[in-house]
Amino acid sequence: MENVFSLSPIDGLYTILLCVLVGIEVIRNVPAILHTPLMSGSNAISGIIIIGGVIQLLENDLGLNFTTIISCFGVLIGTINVSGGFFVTHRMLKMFKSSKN
Amino acid sequence: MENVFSLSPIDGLYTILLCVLVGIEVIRNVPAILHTPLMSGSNAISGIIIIGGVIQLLENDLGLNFTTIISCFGVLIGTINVSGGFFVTHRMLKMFKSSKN
Amino acid sequence: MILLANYGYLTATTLFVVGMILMGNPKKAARGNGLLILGMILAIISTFALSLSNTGTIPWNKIILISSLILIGTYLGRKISFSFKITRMPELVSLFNGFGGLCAALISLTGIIAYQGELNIFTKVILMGSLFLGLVTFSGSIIAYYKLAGKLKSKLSNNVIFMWITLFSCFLILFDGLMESNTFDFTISLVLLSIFSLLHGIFFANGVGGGDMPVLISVLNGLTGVLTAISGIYFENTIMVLLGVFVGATGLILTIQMSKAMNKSIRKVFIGGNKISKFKPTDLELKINETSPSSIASDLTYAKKVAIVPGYGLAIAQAQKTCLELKQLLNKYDTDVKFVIHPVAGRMPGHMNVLLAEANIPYEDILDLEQGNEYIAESDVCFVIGANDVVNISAENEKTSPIYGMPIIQTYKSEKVVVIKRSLSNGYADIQNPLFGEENCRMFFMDAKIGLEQIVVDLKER
Amino acid sequence: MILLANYGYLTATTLFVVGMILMGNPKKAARGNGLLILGMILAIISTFALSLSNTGTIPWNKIILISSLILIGTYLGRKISFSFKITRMPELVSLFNGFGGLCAALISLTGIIAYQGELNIFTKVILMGSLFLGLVTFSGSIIAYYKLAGKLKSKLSNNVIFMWITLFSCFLILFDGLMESNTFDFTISLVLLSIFSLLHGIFFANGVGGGDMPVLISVLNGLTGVLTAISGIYFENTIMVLLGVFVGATGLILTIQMSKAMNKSIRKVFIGGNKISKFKPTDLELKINETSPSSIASDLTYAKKVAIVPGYGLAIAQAQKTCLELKQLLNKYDTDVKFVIHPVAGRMPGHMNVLLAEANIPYEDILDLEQGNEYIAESDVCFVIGANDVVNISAENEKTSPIYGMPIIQTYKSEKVVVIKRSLSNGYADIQNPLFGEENCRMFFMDAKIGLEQIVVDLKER
Amino acid sequence: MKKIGLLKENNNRSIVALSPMNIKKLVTSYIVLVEKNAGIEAGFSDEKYKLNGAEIVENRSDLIEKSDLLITYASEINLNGTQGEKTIIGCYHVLDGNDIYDFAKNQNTSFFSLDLLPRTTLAQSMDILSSLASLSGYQAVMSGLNFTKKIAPMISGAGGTLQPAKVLVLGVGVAGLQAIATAKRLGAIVSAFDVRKQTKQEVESLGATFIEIEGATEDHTSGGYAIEQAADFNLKIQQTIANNCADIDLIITTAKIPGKKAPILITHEAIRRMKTNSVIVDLASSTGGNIEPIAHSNPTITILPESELFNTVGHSASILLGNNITAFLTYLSAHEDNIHNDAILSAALVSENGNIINQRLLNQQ
Amino acid sequence: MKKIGLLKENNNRSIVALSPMNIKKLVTSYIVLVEKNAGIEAGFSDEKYKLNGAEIVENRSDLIEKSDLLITYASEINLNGTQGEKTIIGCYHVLDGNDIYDFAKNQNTSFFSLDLLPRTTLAQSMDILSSLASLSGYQAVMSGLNFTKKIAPMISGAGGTLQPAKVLVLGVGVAGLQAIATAKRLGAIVSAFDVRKQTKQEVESLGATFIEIEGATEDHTSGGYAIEQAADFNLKIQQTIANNCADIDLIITTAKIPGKKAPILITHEAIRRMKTNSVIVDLASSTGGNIEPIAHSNPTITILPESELFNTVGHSASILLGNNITAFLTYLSAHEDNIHNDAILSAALVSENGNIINQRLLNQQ
Ligand SMILES: NC(=O)c1ccc[n+]([C@@H]2O[C@H](COP(=O)([O-])OP(=O)(O)OC[C@H]3O[C@@H](n4cnc5c(N)ncnc54)[C@H](OP(=O)(O)O)[C@@H]3O)[C@@H](O)[C@H]2O)c1
Ligand SMILES: NC(=O)c1ccc[n+]([C@@H]2O[C@H](COP(=O)([O-])OP(=O)(O)OC[C@H]3O[C@@H](n4cnc5c(N)ncnc54)[C@H](OP(=O)(O)O)[C@@H]3O)[C@@H](O)[C@H]2O)c1
Ligand SMILES: NC(=O)c1ccc[n+]([C@@H]2O[C@H](COP(=O)([O-])OP(=O)(O)OC[C@H]3O[C@@H](n4cnc5c(N)ncnc54)[C@H](O)[C@@H]3O)[C@@H](O)[C@H]2O)c1
Ligand SMILES: NC(=O)c1ccc[n+]([C@@H]2O[C@H](COP(=O)([O-])OP(=O)(O)OC[C@H]3O[C@@H](n4cnc5c(N)ncnc54)[C@H](O)[C@@H]3O)[C@@H](O)[C@H]2O)c1
Repeated sequence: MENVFSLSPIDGLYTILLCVLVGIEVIRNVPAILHTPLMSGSNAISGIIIIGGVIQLLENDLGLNFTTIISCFGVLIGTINVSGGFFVTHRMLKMFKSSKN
Repeated sequence: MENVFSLSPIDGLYTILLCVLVGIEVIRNVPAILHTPLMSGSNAISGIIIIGGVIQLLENDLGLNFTTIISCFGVLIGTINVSGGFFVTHRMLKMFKSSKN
Repeated sequence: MILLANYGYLTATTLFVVGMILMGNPKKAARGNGLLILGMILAIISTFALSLSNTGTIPWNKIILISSLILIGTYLGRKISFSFKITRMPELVSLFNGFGGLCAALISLTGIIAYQGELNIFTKVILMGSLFLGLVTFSGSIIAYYKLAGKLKSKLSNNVIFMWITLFSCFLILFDGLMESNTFDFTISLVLLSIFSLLHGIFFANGVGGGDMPVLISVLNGLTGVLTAISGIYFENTIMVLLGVFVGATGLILTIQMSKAMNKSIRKVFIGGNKISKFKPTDLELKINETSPSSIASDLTYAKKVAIVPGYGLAIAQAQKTCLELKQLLNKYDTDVKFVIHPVAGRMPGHMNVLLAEANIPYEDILDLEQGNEYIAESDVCFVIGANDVVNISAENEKTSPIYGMPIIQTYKSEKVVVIKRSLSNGYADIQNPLFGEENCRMFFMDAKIGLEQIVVDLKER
Repeated sequence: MILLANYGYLTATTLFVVGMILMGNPKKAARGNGLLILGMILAIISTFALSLSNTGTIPWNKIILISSLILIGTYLGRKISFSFKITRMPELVSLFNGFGGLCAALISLTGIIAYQGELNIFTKVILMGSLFLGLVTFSGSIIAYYKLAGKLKSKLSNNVIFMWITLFSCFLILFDGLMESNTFDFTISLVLLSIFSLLHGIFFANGVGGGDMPVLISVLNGLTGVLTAISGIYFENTIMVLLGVFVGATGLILTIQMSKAMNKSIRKVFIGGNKISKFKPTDLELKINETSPSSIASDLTYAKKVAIVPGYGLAIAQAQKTCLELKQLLNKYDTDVKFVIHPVAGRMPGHMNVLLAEANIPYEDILDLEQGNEYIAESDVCFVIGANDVVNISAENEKTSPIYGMPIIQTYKSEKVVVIKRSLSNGYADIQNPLFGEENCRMFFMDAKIGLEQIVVDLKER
Repeated sequence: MKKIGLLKENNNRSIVALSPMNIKKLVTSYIVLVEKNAGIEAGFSDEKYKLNGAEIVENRSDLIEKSDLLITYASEINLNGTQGEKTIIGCYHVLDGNDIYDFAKNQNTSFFSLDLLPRTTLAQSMDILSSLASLSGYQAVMSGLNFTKKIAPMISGAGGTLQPAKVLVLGVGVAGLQAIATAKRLGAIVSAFDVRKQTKQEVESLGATFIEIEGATEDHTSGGYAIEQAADFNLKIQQTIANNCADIDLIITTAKIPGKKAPILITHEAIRRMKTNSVIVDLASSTGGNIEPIAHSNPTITILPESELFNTVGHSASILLGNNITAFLTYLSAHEDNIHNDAILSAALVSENGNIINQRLLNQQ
Repeated sequence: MKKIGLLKENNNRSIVALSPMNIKKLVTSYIVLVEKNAGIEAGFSDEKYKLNGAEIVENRSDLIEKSDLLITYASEINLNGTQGEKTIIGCYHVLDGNDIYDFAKNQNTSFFSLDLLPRTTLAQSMDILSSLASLSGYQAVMSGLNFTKKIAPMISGAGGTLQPAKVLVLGVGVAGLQAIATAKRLGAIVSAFDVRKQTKQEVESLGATFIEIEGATEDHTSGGYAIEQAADFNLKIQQTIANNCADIDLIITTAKIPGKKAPILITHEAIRRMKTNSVIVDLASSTGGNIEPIAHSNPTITILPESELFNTVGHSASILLGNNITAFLTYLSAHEDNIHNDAILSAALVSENGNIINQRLLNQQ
């Protein structure tokens, strides 16, 4: 049980499988008025791709070369996606606050 | 990638976590008329515990001793749970077949 | 082979989860159940494969033994489940759940006995814990079964105390059994634990009111899931852990959902016992069976013919339009719905007509007393909405009743009567209505409009 | 440290999933969004930790660089998102999605360039594939953005053909790039691939009708998810894979849900292009903006004041009771709803009064022409249900119109006009209504009853 | 078999006490004689009665002579010179102090007046008062509106918007409730008042507004009826009504107190404030009416003192009336030996053998 | 400023052509003179007119003498000996062939009759026919029901269940539709028939049943009006109606064809089959009626030939009428220079300078 808690040799697949199912289930029954906020939220999540850029920046040498610039730009653009996504979602959701029921 | 497809050292936890979430999500938004069939279905699933009995029977020696009998009885009772559960669910669900919409 | 078995398990898990998802949709539920069955078969086969790959040889005798056990079990399960009327399905679920608990208890018992010496403390906790849980589930489910069947109505006044005492005892025994220097012999510990577990289950279940039974069953079902997961850890079997967790999670949510649907907190269901707080003191003590919107909804959908009896309460609640909605929803299930109007329902002649006309209920769906009583005799459910005097059976069978002799709507002729009103208080004539205590009568104490809306929401699939 | 980072990821995943679950509930959605933000922060920190534990030293310069990038990005994101009016949020989502795509493309480009020589074919496929997908998402989203903003309306007749050609080219280039004996220099391949990917995105998005934009955005969003998952495999990063898969799955379902809500198959949305099949030939070519029940539902909930204009179509569809339901639901959102009745709406004096009285809509919520027009001027949405002549703006601005001079309900004074009718066909006076082609007017072609019911279903949370 | 005689009403009423459908049921246990043209005003021809098994008798005194039970709503009956025991069943509103029923003084005569029935759930199927009050309430709206020169519903048309009529109902018994329901149906805005608290809920259950006035006295032993109010509370009622009637188009008053004069609800002052063309239908007029009885000061308003509006829907009224009386006959024959101990029968029995024995009537006198 | 003169109706009508509310608007551009007691029948006192800025004129001939525009619904007007140009605005149903409007032959007189307005969407705000037909339709139900001796809604009471009344509406124009709506409101079961196909949808939009008879001829250029039907189709209509009327309590006929005699829809045979106490309200009676004009064979049914039922709701009618006429006045003053080219004004103009110039009227003669 130490560092590794693995149930079976193909746990990765279980994980992905279940992840897909969760994703489907989460959205499936959402009232349509929330479609746009949800899309926006999940769009922001997909900005997790900046982690890739971060890893690239962290692992490569930091010279002022083409790749570094592209990576930096990528992370910047990606962050705009993430933060913008969250802010937009936030603004949309504020509308529901006044809902009484 | 061979036999083992594991994403990270703690995949087991991911799996359990996601499994709980799936379980919650699956039920959360179900119309109440399906509560009873669903309960019955999930009750049947929990009969998976007979696998434990099966393993015991498979792995222990098959003498006519106390444990064997108990195991056998366990598997029998468990199977009644499983099959009965499925049949009950089936009967309840048949009622919805005539639903027109 | 191991890999094959593991992929088998993976596929089985998928089948289970997808099956359960499908079961959440009335149109696909039947297919979902099919997937569950497939999953179960696959899981068992994979188990064979797994153990086979461990041992190397094919243990034919064992396989035959197990297969025949499974076949017999299947046969018995089928027989039992078809021997009950469809309206008694919830009882059956409860019964089967008890079997599941018993099975788990037996399996852990085997584990304990077989490896008595070799068990480390971790496995011991797991096994004894699952013995405890299994037996609680078993006895609890059986009690629930009898309560639902209406065969058990006794209420112990000190139930809660007994429940806690038995629980506490179980823990003591468990703890003691784990100690190196245990007071009891281990076998005695086991026996004691079993007894107290059974007792605890009984008190636990007995404390829950008749109307709350579905919640109890759901809790017990969730317990079975937890049990399965624990056993899975013991057997180091992924699918058992996963499905156990899964069932536990569904059980948890289902419990929450159900108690929400009943407008009660879970705490109230179990600790609060079965007091009906809104009781107005009455001369006669009626044995009231409460029910919930969701079970009314399922009663209504299972019915082929429904008679709705509106009364003055419908007018007060102004629930006429919701009535129409209910009717339309039920018509979709091929359920025939008619309104039966008693001549003196409401507070003026034609009071109910005004309401039903406002809701645009077609004249041909409105029956008067005579036609209505004929219809009710063939109906599966008679749904009384805010009526009281006009369905007061004392007019027929209590010579001393001030309304003795008045023709009433004979709701009791229906298979099942469901009444929605806010409390047990009396109607215009101010006399008690023994109908509410009848065996086939279920009460839902709620404002008619709110209550009907809850039922409608339940009926509406998304 | 690794373990810490991994548990960080695990926690982040939980936060994301739970956050998304909460977002499915209007009451808890805001809290859900908070969890998502937390998850994102945690994920980034964990990444730092992970890389740190790999290298051993703390690369301050890099951390500062990255942090400042993130800060700047956050600032820009905030600025952009607050610079748009609330009604333009969908455009913003589309824009940001494009950024996500671009980011992915850039990251894979870095990957390709940095390790150009060392790439095995598997990684090459992954990287070039994600370059392709990233750029398609980018250009597609940008087109969607402009279309939503109403700045782009051109429709190419051969759009579908171009879409397929560009797609095919991309595949050719990709395939060629993978070959040992590639025709093009690898850099050229990359450039070509980029160009064709961008083009493909443009044509892909352009083929989708204005009313179907939300579906398109959802698809593109799902694509970003797939992209992320692919990159995750490349970076061997669990959380990227998982969340990518997660976003992909949500995107898929959202797409299905949305096209269902619009009563269109997904195929029709993308391949069928934007034909309005029910068109009745008219003299004047109006530029119609179609909309869907779900977007009407969200328009209505975002509104503070809604004016409903009923017409003869409401009577034909007998949708008056659904109107009441809609009103009641909206009132729950603090939305003020009034009915504006034109003197000649319907086919007899008082036709609309009869309907609204039948639905029990209180007299104080019914406005006549004059009051109504004042109210509409302050309203956010004016919802026209089965009316035509009485909202025909040619009565005001076309001297030659046969009804020039008739006072009409001035729907155009509202922020947004939504019209529900079955087709573009004319009303009683048989003249075309230019309102339907106005910029702030959205059409929903559907029977009023069915359409309203769809909207009501959308509005009802469970 | 006993003989039932159905009389033609002779006080200008267009109803009949049994309909042909009732005859069908009654002929299984009685011989039914019907006076010629008894049902003609209510739309029941002699043929229909014959078809259902009744015998038509040309001459009224013949009929009276031959019958054991005489059925009528409230005809004058001349029993002079008749032979044998007679039971007379009708609805003579004996508490209102009229003397149409002088036949009650005859020897050999029992007289049941169904207006005396207790208002209990059990007696409801024989309750003529309810049946007819309900129709009167309906007609009060229908004919009252005709005098307002206005239509009831709101109409938004090309000629402008006509505002819905406003209706005020005073006294929410059976008639009042039906009036509310009818006016609501037609689209009017309805408000109502009664001294009995529980009527608030009843009014609201029909979608109308209740005007609340604090301080009413109620007697729960009065069997659902109202009782007389204190003088100062009456004043308060009158003032509140006067304050509320300025924009009312139609007032329907139904307030009665059994055996007492009807309370005055609408004063001189209230009438003065009412607007042109407004109408008051006073259904309580048979016991004095709810309107202050002085020459009123507003010539542009119409006051209709109506106590038997059900006559204008004689067909419907006769169906209900016939059913009620048939139910009573059935009950009577089942409890014949026990009349004096039966709550329902003893309450309705006015006189026996020429002696008034009804307790309520005696108490009143 | 021109002077408007509002006349008191002198043909036994209880309406008035302008209401005090209209005066308020008109006094900004006209001097308004009102004949004494002009509005009294409709519930508008002279004070109210004065309050809104009108001048009351005691003497009718004075008023006529002083005014430039004379406003009336359809009064007889004596212009003999008056001076100056007069414009007369009214609604004289000139196509129905009456000659109340002999003043039109006067020199110096223009005469607009608003019944001639085209039935277009634009003209609807001046459309008196629609406004009044709508009220007549409403009243047809209200007063027709009064004669059935029945109540309209279903009532299930202790006295048994009263079945809902059945109403049949023939001719589903403005009046017919309103009749359907009103009867439905009251809880009746309603069916209807018209020769114009599109009315099926209109009928169903009010929740009533449409009786379909195949084979009608329609003319889409007739501006929404029906045209005469072929003889054999008329026969078919009559038979279908006869087959459908046996259980109807109230028939309301409104079928008209502009400028023609109204079609016969209800035959002798149909009337024979109708049940006791049933009622026919014939709103088409001014142009001959929809009922076969022979002494009918069923004395138990009531036939009410009514063409101006709106008089019984004179207050409401006057409000609408006044609004319509005000709208016309506004339109007239905006298009005064262009009367002959304006579709609406030229259609309504009957005569100028003593010459009948209206095309439709001339075509007919
Ligand atoms: N039809 C007539 O002409 C007429 C006239 C006068 C009197 N009556 C008498 O009235 C009675 C009519 O019988 P009925 O059965 O219609 O009415 P009822 O016997 O008066 O009973 C009505 C019931 O509705 C319930 N209720 C009240 N408000 C409610 C709400 N908001 N939601 C749900 N339930 C509500 C009440 O119980 P809770 O408080 O527990 O909710 C009450 O027991 C008869 O006794 C009849 O004789 C009739
Ligand atoms: N009020 C009166 O007294 C009176 C009398 C006679 C004539 N009119 C005339 O009637 C007109 C009234 O104007 P209006 O705006 O109320 O009606 P309208 O102009 O006739 O338009 C009604 C619209 O409703 C739509 N519709 C029909 N069935 C529908 C359904 N089931 N669901 C949704 N939409 C449906 C039709 O379009 P689709 O076919 O595309 O769905 C139609 O364009 C005016 O021109 C007026 O002059 C009025
Ligand atoms: N049990 C039954 O089955 C049954 C049958 C019929 C009627 N009822 C009940 O009997 C009661 C009376 O019915 P009714 O219509 O014959 O009554 P009613 O004709 O005697 O009086 C009519 C109404 O006038 C009201 N009233 C009296 N004085 C008043 C005042 N000063 N101000 C305002 N209102 C005043 C009364 O409260 C009553 O509601 C009702 O409650 C009715 O529900 C019961
Ligand atoms: N454009 C507008 O704004 C406007 C205004 C008012 C009326 N209209 C339309 O004008 C039309 C006629 O209105 P109206 O009420 O003045 O008509 P009307 O009074 O001339 O006739 C009444 C009805 O009788 C029907 N009819 C004629 N012959 C018949 C027959 N043989 N059998 C059965 N029915 C027969 C007609 O179709 C018509 O519906 C309607 O369509 C109405 O909607 C339009």
